[in-house]
Amino acid sequence: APAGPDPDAVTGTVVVFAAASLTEAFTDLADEFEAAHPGTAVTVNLGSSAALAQQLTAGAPADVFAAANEAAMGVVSDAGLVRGEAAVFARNSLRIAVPAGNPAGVTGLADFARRDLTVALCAPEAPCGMLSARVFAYAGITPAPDTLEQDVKAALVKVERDEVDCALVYRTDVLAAGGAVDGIDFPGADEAVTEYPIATLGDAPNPGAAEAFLDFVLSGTGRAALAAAGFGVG
Amino acid sequence: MRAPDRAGQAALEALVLVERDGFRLDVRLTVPSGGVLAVLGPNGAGKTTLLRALAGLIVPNAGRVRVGDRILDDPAAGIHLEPQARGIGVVFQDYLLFPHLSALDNVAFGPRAHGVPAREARERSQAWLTRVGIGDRAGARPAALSGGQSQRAALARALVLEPSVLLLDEPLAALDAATRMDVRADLSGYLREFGGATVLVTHDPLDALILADEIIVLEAGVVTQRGTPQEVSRAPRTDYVARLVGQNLLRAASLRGLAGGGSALTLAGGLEVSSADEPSAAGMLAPGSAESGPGQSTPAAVFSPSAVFVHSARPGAGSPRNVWAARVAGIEQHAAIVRIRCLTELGGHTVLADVTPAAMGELRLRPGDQVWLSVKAVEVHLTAAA
Amino acid sequence: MRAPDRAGQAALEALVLVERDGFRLDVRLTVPSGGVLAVLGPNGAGKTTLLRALAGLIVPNAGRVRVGDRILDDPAAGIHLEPQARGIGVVFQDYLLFPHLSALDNVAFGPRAHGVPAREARERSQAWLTRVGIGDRAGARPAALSGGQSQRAALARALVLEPSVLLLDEPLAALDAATRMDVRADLSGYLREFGGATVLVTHDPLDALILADEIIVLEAGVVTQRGTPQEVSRAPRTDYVARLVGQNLLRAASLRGLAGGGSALTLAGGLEVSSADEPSAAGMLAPGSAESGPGQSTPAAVFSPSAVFVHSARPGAGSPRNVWAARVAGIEQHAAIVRIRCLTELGGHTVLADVTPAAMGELRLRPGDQVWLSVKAVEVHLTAAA
Amino acid sequence: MVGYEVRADDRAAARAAGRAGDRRGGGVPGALWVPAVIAIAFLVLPLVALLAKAPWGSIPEQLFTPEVGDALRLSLLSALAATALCVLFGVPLAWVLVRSSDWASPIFRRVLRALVLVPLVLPPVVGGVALLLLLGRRGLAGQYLYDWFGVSIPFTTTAVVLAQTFVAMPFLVLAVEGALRGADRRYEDAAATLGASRWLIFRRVTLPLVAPGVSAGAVLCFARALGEFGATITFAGSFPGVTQTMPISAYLALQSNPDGAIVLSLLLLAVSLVVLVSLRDRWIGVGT
Amino acid sequence: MVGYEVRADDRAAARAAGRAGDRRGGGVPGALWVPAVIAIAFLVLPLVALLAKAPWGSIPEQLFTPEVGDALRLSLLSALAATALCVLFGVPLAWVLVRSSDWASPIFRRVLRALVLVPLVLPPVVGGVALLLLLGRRGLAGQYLYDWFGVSIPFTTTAVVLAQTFVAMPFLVLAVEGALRGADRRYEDAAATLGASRWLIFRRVTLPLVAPGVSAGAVLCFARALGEFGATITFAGSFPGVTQTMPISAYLALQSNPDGAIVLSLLLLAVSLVVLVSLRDRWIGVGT
Ligand SMILES: Nc1ncnc2c1ncn2[C@@H]1O[C@H](COP(=O)(O)OP(=O)(O)OP(=O)(O)O)[C@@H](O)[C@H]1O
Ligand SMILES: Nc1ncnc2c1ncn2[C@@H]1O[C@H](COP(=O)(O)OP(=O)(O)OP(=O)(O)O)[C@@H](O)[C@H]1O
Ligand code: MOO
Ligand SMILES: [Mg+2]
Ligand SMILES: [Mg+2]
Repeated sequence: APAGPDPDAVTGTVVVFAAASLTEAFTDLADEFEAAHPGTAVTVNLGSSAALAQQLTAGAPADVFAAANEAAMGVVSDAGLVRGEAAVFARNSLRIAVPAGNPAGVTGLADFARRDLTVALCAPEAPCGMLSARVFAYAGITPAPDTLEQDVKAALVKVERDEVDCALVYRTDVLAAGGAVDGIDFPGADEAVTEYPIATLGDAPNPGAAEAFLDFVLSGTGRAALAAAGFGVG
Repeated sequence: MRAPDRAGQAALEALVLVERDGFRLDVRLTVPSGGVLAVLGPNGAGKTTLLRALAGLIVPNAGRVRVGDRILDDPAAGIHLEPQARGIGVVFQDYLLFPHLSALDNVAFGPRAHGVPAREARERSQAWLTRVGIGDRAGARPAALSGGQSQRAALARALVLEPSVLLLDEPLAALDAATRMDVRADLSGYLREFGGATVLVTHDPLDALILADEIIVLEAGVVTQRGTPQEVSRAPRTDYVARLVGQNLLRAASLRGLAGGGSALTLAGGLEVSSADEPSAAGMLAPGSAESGPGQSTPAAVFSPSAVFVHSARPGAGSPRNVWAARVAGIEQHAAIVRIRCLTELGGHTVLADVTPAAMGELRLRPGDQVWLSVKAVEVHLTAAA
Repeated sequence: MRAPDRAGQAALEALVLVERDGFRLDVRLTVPSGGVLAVLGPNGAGKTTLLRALAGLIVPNAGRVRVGDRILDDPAAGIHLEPQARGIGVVFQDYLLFPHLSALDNVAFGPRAHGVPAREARERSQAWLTRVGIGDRAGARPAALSGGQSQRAALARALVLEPSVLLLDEPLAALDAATRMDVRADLSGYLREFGGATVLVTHDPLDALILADEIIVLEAGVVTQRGTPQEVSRAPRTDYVARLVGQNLLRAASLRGLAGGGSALTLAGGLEVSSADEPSAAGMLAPGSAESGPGQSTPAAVFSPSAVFVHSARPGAGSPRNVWAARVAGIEQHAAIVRIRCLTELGGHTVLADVTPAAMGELRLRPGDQVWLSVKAVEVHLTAAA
Repeated sequence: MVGYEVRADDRAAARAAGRAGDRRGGGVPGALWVPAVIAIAFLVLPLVALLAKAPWGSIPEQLFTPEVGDALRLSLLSALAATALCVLFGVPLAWVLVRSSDWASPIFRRVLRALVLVPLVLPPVVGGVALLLLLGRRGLAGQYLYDWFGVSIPFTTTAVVLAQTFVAMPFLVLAVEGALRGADRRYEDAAATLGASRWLIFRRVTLPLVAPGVSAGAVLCFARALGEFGATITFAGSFPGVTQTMPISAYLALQSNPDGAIVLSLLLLAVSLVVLVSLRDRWIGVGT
Repeated sequence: MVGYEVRADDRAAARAAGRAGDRRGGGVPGALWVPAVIAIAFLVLPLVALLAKAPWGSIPEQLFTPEVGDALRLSLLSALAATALCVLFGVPLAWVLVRSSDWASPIFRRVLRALVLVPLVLPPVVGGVALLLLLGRRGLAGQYLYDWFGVSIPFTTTAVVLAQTFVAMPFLVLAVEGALRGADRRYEDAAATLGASRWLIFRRVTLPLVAPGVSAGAVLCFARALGEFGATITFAGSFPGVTQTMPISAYLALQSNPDGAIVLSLLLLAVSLVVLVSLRDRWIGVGT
């Protein structure tokens, strides 16, 4: 059995389960945390939020869980695995992604209803799909998608390869894709925002370090790193 | 290494009943120590099935297999010894040398399986390979051995274990004619030295005649004849055996004694055959008797094709009491003789006649020609056919 | 479909050179229309390779194959006709009946491939199956056919196409002894009716003697002897042939004529053999000549084992001019005779002698015993051995 | 002297052998049962775990929806079509692979075979990307299809079938290759001497001889195509009724309704096992 | 009676001698080249597209990082370990499957074989879920492992190996099953009459006879294990150096750097092909 929590001793390994969309931000954060706390090592397990939640409920030994939506965090906290309350540490909102140069001349959300365009959306089961549905409801548009992707990245790949004329993805993804994808803002994007909750886990093998990592993410350094990746913070 | 007192304990006694898919095998056999029993029979008669049962590779439905005083199979008593525990050596029809092992390792397989240390097993195996004349091929894989060499290796593999019983399934069938003569002679030598009981399956009568002390003839799963090679070749009980040993066999519808001695047989179609034997000779079932009930025996005449004279015109009265009109059905040219296949006009019985090429030249026979056949009564023997 | 004027054009003439893996086949052969050439030879001599080359399944390295006036192979001229276009029928060693087709469909395969309508192909095939005696087994799959039936089906499959050349690879090897006799007789009948050229591969001399007009003996890829069956069996040129036809063959170191006629051979070790033949007989290479250069010929004595008399004491002076001291090396009991294998004291030459069982009973010989062998000079023939 | 004592366990072994008939020298040795049973357990227990966690109460409502019906139909049809394509193109490929030994260098064959294994090693998602790069609207070949004929393959059922064919093809090729290698070529020689053209020989002799291998390969293909997910969703996308196969449905359900995903997977499994077990006998021949 | 397999050296001899040599009645008929070439194109062109789009300039910096080295090492080691497990457990399973015909009903065998196919049909992600449900800390079996021995399998390299074993096992079993079915059982009979125990027969006779089948199955296993993604990421997670195999790295790279993902996949491919092509000859035997 693990030793009792000792808030002063921040050493050892911190196991962080993080949504795949946090890949770069958390890789940077982990390095900085290790630099700030010599003697610690952060291992990040990346995957889709739902899969991570599944792993945690199956008893995965983790210290911190950073999810891409409340639903996934809900699954874990409903299972009684979260220590204390989950805190929101980042926000993300949607943007229209078009292939570089916007060959189809997409201008706004209304183009998603055009039958002559090839349109990709996230599947309604995926977090970004739920968000998209809210956006379209708000705008009063019925989209005509050609494919319902399993996650944002799948949709983004198709934009990068110019297989679809437009897709609705997270702002952070547009940023990460660099020059391969152009982003187009649309009005009402801020009405549908997904919040990234983070929490330490009740079964955390290294509760002290877990707390320290969570604090670090919420700290100024953490927020700066997240903002650099395109997340909304604050 | 040679068991000092194997005599007596190696005798094989078996009654084997196997039934499957409508095929029924029912054989009783006994082989004394040092004896060689040949099992002769046409394709599909059950020869291999019999050997597999003796080797323990088939569990018989009923019967009893005994070697010396050990019971190997007794289905009624729930006894079945695994092949591993029987001490029976088998040389399979196509040798079944392990393709991934050298000749030496093939022979050493058995001793190794019996826990003999590797070094000793290899020495012993090398000695046996040398003994069967392929000591220099010890390192070769079976694929690199000729047919005759494979046969010898398989023999060595079986003999190195000094089994009390040796089963050989057509050991010569895959060899070419010249190799075959050599191997047959060698095999004859090994079997004479081998102290255990041997069962030799073959469908070549020559093998049986040269190698065996006793023959059983298996047809469609049952023994139709048993006896020494001489007995079987002299008094074939079935058409199969008669053809095999090159005798004429004519079954009679009736048999009666003649006043002046000898007997007369009447065949289907009214053909009359006279023999110098007394009628009682046909009742003597002793040596050539079959398993099948005595009710199935038919008196029959046996005579050699060389005892048949062929005439292109009806011969005048003379010593041969048998003179039959016949028609030539086929002519086979052999090296030293010509064999003529004739059909008698009465009853259409097949009679083979051997004549010299010189005689053939005079007769100028062609298929379909009319001929007369004569056989001296003293050349015609009576027997009990199945 | 029957070629109307096959006579003359069907003659097969071939010179085949195949080289591979250190094995070299070099054969010249000619078969007239209606003729049957038997190719006799030990395992691995190249018999199957020869047939495969004739059938077009192997491209020869050099040579020439002609059927009638069609050139089938001429590597020098870049000519090679595909097997499909050769009009050569093949009966393979293990038949190679298509396992997924009935006997009828196997036979009908060829006609169908030649564009004959299904109905007609089946009728023609049924007729051939009936002709070879298995009309009632038309619907059976090869697995359900016995060895003899398979052989007949394979024959029908080749013959239904009325080929101008028929190649048979050991057509009787897989049959049991009794079936074999029947099939051999039937085959002899078909071959007589068949108007084309036939090449028959076998390693059974009896097949060759009964079925063939001419024999070539193939050993290690080269022809060591050719001639009619009678010539080959009378004057074997190699030990292989001598063993096969059951003759003694003794090679001489020197040969000289005798004053009173006849000749004397001196063998290695000083053994002297007298023959009534004139020395010139050994030079006559005509009928039994081999391909190999004349320089390889050796004068030799040939005589039958039955011409050898065996004495347990030195015989007195008499007519046999050949009297040799020898030692018994082996004894084989055959049906009607006993074959004794002797080694002469001079030179250790092997001499086989056949005696009757009765004579054997008097001699009471055992291996190792000293004997004297006598052969009349008139029974000893001269020949040119390879 | 090698001894042949009657051992104590002889009788036990004898009784175990029991009924009459062929008994093979190579009966299953006890030592092999242990790993075999472990292997079976390892393959079966995860399935048991799935079944144990399945929400049996809500199954009817999960299953009897038009969406599930669509996905199931699409999965079965596309897997069958992919299997057919694999057979149609894979059998000739296997044949060339085996028979190229007659004229090609060993290197040629080794490289060819290695290339056949590519779809097996490539992570399916990457395989899908590769297909996009080739056949997509801006793909190496796809751009011409699109520019000249207005044909775009991604996001169509055709794309699903192609993705499944791509990942399943190696199974067919390798199974048929093995069968061809084991077949006795002398039957083909015999057919040639009977005047059959190469094509006729292939159809009427070679193909029937390797039929069991083709069937076994087709079964593997079908199973693999049915379970395909990564290449399909990447190359074909996922639209209900057009490109959303059962594995994609199940994966999507996993994000919002994990129990539903399990139910869908079990359905897929049940259907495919029924298909495989029932086809087997007629397909692969008796005794297989 | 003598088989006429065309052997490698035979062909060399034929070529040396000019055009002479065995020509088989079943040469490749022209009609078969068309589908064969299409099949090859279909398998190879996507790869060409990948290569064409690969960012060749940035490859060195993408590849020569410690993370890629770790992932590659982990992939190769875990795939090898999984292959070893498949052989260790799958060969006995195949054996029981084939030999059960001696005593078990045909139904038993058909069900057993169907179960062996399960991991093939199950979408890999669902397979991973099933493994979690079985071996997770709260899993059907895993809870006891954890409570009694403190052992937790998921998220360890062991879990990677198990996930790969689960998806790869069917390949080995089916390949070995085919080989066993084709092997001549009379060699086992011969060994039995020589006194060999069943276990000795298995080791020294049966196994050497089916070695080519085992090798072929092992190659398939290795390839499949190397490409495994869904079951691994679900059951084992993706910890760099511990559970993050190449396919997972490639998938994660796809999030931020799609070109990098392609490079990683090509590296995986190149390494595995080198392994397969170089092992092939010693492994599978000459002439295969
Ligand atoms: N495994 C088997 N299952 C069913 N029937 C069989 C089996 N093996 C052989 N038989 C049948 O049993 C009978 C006897 O076959 P067996 O092999 O013993 O004959 P044989 O005398 O050895 O023939 P051959 O001379 O051809 O070797 C045949 O009718 C054969 O079809
Ligand atoms: N495919 C092959 N590759 C290499 N060598 C071969 C091949 N087939 C046969 N040989 C060799 O060619 C020689 C002649 O073989 P072939 O089969 O023609 O002999 P055969 O006279 O038919 O023998 P058998 O009486 O055993 O049928 C043998 O030395 C054999 O080993
Ligand atoms: O994992 Mo997410 O679920 O990256 O969108
Ligand atoms: Mg047999
Ligand atoms: Mg041959």
